[in-house]
Amino acid sequence: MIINGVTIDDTFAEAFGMRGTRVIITAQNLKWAYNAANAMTGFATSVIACGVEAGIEREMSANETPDGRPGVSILMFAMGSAVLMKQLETRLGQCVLTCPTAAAFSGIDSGYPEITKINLGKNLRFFGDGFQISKKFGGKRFWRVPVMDGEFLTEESTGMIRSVGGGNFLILAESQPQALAACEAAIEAMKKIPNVIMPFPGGVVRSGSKVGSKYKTLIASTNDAFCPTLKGITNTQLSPEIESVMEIVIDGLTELDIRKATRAGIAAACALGAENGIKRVSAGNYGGKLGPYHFKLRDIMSDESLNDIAPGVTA
Amino acid sequence: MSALTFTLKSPAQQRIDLSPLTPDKLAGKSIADIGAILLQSGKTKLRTDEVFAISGDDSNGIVFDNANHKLDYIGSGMKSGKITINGGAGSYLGFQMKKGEIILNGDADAFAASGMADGFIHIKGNVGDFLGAAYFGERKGMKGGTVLVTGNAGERAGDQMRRGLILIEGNVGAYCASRMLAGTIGILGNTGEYLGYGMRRGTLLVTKTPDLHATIQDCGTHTLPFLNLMFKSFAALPSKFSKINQNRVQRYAGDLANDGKGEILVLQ
Amino acid sequence: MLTKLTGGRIYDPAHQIDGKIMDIYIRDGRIVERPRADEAIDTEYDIRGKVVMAGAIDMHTHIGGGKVNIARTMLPEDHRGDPVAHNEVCRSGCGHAVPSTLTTGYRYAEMGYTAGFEPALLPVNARQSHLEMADTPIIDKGGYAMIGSDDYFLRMLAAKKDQNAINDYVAWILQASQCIGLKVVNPGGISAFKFNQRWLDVDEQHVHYQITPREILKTLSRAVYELGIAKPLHVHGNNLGVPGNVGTTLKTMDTVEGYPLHLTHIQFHSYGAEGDRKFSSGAAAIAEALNKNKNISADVGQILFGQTVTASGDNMRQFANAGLGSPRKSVIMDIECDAGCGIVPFKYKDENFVNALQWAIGLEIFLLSEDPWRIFLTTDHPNGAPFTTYPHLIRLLMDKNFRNEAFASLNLDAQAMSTLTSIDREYSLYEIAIMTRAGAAKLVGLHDRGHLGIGGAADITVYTDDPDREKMFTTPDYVFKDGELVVRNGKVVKVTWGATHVTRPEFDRSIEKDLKQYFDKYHTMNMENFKVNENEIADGGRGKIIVQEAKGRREKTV
Amino acid sequence: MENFAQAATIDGVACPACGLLCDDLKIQRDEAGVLNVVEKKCAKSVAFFERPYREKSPQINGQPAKLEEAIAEAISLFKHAQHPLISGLSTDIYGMRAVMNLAETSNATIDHMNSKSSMRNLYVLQNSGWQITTLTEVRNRVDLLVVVGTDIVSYFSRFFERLIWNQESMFGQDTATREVVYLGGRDLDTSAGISPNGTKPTVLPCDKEKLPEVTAALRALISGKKLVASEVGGIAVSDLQKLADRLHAAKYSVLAWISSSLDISHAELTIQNITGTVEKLNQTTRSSGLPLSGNDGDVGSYNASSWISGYPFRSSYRRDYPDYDPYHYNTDSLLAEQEVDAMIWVNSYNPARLPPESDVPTVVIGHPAMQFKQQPAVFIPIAIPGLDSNGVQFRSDSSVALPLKQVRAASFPTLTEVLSAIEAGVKA
Repeated sequence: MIINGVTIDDTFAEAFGMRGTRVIITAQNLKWAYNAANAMTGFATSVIACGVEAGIEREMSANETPDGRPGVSILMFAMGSAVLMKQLETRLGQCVLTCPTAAAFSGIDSGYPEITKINLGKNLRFFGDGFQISKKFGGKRFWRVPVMDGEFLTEESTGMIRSVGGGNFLILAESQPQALAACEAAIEAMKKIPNVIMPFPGGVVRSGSKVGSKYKTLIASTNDAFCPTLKGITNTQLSPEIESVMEIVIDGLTELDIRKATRAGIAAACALGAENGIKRVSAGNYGGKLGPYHFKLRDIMSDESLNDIAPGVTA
Repeated sequence: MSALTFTLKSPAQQRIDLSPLTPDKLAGKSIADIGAILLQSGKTKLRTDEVFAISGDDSNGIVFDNANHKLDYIGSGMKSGKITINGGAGSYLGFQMKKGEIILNGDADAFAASGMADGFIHIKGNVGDFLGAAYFGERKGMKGGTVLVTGNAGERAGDQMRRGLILIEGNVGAYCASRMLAGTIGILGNTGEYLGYGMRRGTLLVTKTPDLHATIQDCGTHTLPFLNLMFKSFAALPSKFSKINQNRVQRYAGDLANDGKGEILVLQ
Repeated sequence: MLTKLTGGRIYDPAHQIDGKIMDIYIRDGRIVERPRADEAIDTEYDIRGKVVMAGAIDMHTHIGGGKVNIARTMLPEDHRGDPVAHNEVCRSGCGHAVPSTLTTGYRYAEMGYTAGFEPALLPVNARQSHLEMADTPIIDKGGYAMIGSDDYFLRMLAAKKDQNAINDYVAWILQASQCIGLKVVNPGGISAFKFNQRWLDVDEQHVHYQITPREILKTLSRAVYELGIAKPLHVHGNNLGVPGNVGTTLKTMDTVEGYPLHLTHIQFHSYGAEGDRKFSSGAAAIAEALNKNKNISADVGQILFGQTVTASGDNMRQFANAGLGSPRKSVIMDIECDAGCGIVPFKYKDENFVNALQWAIGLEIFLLSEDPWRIFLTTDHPNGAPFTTYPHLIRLLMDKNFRNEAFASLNLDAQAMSTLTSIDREYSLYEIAIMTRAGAAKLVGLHDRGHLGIGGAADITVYTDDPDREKMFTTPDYVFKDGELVVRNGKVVKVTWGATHVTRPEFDRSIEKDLKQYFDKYHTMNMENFKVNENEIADGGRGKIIVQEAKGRREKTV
Repeated sequence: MENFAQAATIDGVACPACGLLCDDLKIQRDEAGVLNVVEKKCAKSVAFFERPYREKSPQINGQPAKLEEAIAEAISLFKHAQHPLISGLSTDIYGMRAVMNLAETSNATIDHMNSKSSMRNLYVLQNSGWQITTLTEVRNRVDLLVVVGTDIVSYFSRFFERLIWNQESMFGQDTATREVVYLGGRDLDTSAGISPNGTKPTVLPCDKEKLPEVTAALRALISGKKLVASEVGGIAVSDLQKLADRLHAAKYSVLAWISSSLDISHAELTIQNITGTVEKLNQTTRSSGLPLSGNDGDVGSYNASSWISGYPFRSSYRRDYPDYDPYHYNTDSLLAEQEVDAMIWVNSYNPARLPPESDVPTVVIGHPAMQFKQQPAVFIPIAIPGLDSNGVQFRSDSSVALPLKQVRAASFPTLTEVLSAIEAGVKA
């Protein structure tokens, strides 16, 4: 399959089951909502060392949020529920409780077959030293914790669902600037897709990895088959003209969400086309042995139905 | 199907306990069965069909017509369905109600919603003392659900209230929210003396600056984001409360005699 | 009027009868010899295949007096859940945690009980206790006079008064309060609490009197013995409910230096402080000590899960526990420089670690105690559970599988701290008859009760043998009280009024001279009015007094 | 059997005219049965014992009638009532037992003439409980007495004489050094609070209607809270703080109140602030509440009712089992609503305690000296316990019940006899 001169490899991205959750953060204005959200999703690129993968999903207008203030929604993913809950509480406590005017609400209440309630502000309330106040509206419990700027308002819990992490594709280009430009285009397009985040810096990762290492203590190491400077000395996957490879990793609430994001991203990259040095799109996998989810690039790129906005994707 | 309707035949001298006549207890019963149910009144037990003319067949939606303040325990312990009362109701309306809906087109006597756990009660007239309070000896009053009073409420409304929402469009009598434990009471009208006396926790929302006793103290004027959530949750109510949209309040806290973590919010 | 119970299987441990088929004859309220062949039997009950025991005796149950009635008054919400309607025979009332007096009598009789003893009768409150017990129908009753924190006694002790003088005072107290036994609660502690002491162990000194619980226990147990009172000193020890109190309890056993001693609701005094939560079972140590010390008896005070109320004279400990109560309310009283009381409603929950372990500890004590003549079946009604749970408790003792199933549903951490399932013992009917009849009568000193011998009172219970022992003991076929059929198929068919058992050891009447001066100087009531007159109990024709023998002073001190 | 026709001096007589139930009275009786209180008298005991004995016959509609006729009339009124009420209930324990029996047999509701004040305490007992003490403890231990909203002596004349300024105490305390504080109330007679050595009590007056606020403030201060206000109900907060400090420093403080003198609505909430203060103090020192009541036999009445039915008065047997509703089962509203259609009013001790006026047919069984403004349907004079018959009465502190002794000859039936006869008729 070739789109606009770009070869789509006959391969698949191999993804894993994760636990995911969404939190809505509001504040007096977007600036402060972002301050909180950026802090909360900072250092959350990979579960390998960050515990969670997190990112900002989208902005929300005042009439979309529970408390009628502007905000952003963030998604957070982890390999297990325990670590997700722990990270959520820690990050909420350090990044939202602390942030002037910020409040936190559940972002998942319905629309998924199996939703597990997990603590949002439930334990943070104890920061209130007994002065905290609980309120229940519409069947949901909220906590008001007195803080120096007024009150920190947080919902008691949010929803956690089984979700998918590690969707990806690789952009192979003739130069580093060209690869990056294609990635930027892809990320711009993918940001419009709900229910997904691309957790790496700017949405892009350059340090694709393989499983294992010559060093016994490392579980992963550089994906030498895709490192352009090693073309001559490894079992390379790169043709001679490829000078730079970059990867976009996608975590999504469902498999379908990742498929949509993948399609939007590859399409945007391909729109730049071969004339801009974009040569191939590939994906990372482990031969299909490790991850239960396989995103076949060619299937995705031929599936027109993915262009539709699926029902129930509103945040 | 038409609503199962009980029309009071004549005013009773002694209060009548109507706790057996709830949608869940009458489900599947014939009019004859229902007519034979015994209702305590004074020292005697009256057949339901002695007291009421009975018509209709949908026990999920019960109507009491021609009702008055001698009819106690309407909707007591009810678990489902809807009761509409035209006229008045006696004491213990919705006593320890678990779920469902009660609409009263008239006034209710004392202890309405006492020990209520969940559900919705709309009293379109006035209500007597001890709205949402606890049964004697119990330490917790209303534990959940929503009570909307279009008219005035008597004294001690929300005594020992533990959870839930009481909204009163009219005035309240003395000692409103006494020993309140949690939950929310909103009052659009005037409040009586000793508002929030012995209040431990919970929120009182009032529109007029009340006279407060010394152990409830001013905490200043504030903009509280949670009020947005609260007023949003009122939006669907058939009440003036649905029109409020304002989150700037004067906050008083107390009662310091009783640990003092309750609040009285006066809308500015 | 001659009644014959024909062919029942008799369990009468007082006469070593263990399941023998025998006939019983009743005349004028007494068990009589087989009549001559020509004498007509007026009524015959064919009870072939049925189990027959003497009427059961609850030797420790809070059924009358100030704290019980405060508990009643303060729990309308509990009564509301168990209204008792009247019928043609019985008046109405309320049941559950602290039943009304009438209901108490009916429900005891309906379980085959024919006597119950109020174990903490405050002498200053004796009149009220007897009034309430007089309104408790069918069963016999009696009280243990509670002293040991009363100023008069503590003064005597502090002044090192001679044992004879103490004995005279004790005998006077029994007479004045119309009691059959003597009780001490948290020895010295109730008084110490009034001086703001929050803690008193066996060898700690009371700040005012400079005496220790050890001295109190030794002196009073000796007084009881020397006065020839059958009922050993009834002791609710120091440190009730405190983790680690097993040490206090073992020390308490030593204080009496061999004199008879009864440790009541010992379950509440058998706690270790091991484990992560610093709370563990001391049952093994307690049972071992009980097995070894033949002068010591105990009742268990088993807890069972559910809502109840704790009512105790021990206001020091009840004050400390008030915060644990549910619903959260309590009454704590200092009473007349004589005693105190504390009432705290309590809900025991099987998912609660401490409660679950308390349950297991009680059963461990039952099952590890070897001599059923010295261990008694109680829940310390209503403190551990209402007395109406006795049939359930009997089944727990008699049915290992049932017990183990119940254990398996407990708090897991508590299960890990208990060895209960390793105990295979199952009580026999004979042993149950000892605990609840013969042993209890012997302990209290009821010479004509608790057995089925000739001349004994015809307090008799007839059960249908049922492998479900709870069912069996809940619903006796027949209960006879003083020869009259009062219960049939577990329902009261006739209301009678039982007697009040007292004992009256002799004493030197001249002590009243000093007592009168003491009352006039310090008290707010007249000494003459402190004393409850026999006529007051017999008043209205519903009560009478049975004086049980006290065998005089044994070893007078010089 | 005592010969009441002989003159005698009787010692140790218990006086049921108030809840202190003093049993140290000495009474002289002459041959005609006229009584004189000769020792330990107070206005109430003199009024009680020295009121001349007069024969009086039962009445039907104000006309003299035979006892049997009066009972028959009472039976016919009571038997057919749809919701009968037995109220007043001023009697002793024996009388209460008969009340309970008749109440059950006739499916009646019961209420006491003092229930309005008794319930203030009972509501507290049933809701939070309390930590309280009794008269002998006060007499021997109190070092700081705080009297809330009353002077006590207007209700209980001998309170200070017997319990505060007693010469000797068990633990060697110099009773003259006891401190007395009057908190709240107006125009109180605080003279009894002056110590034998002349020390005047602290008086912090306020209107009764301000007591809820003042007691709340004291409790808050005791709990270490800071108040913004500088005065509460006219009392300087600094004075309340001094009182709080004294309470913390005292070894055995007693906070006394009289529920009938706290005649403000919802007074139980104020009492809960008093008992809450006591609870807080006991975290570090000893303190006790002292609820004073017991007049007209109210303490005995609710005790007997509680042990027989499970509930104090303001309960009912109109169902097949007792139920309890102190809000609705109160005499005034039952009469006002015409919820009850027949009433028996029992009043043994104080002839001034008349039944409330109403249209409901009323049978008064009570003190022979009662004079009516509204003639009851039936009036049956009865023997007065402690005067004309034996009895048992509970003291204010509920811990002590004392025998009441017949001290003179009388021809009146006892309440028990009258009620038992009515009960037999209702049952028939």
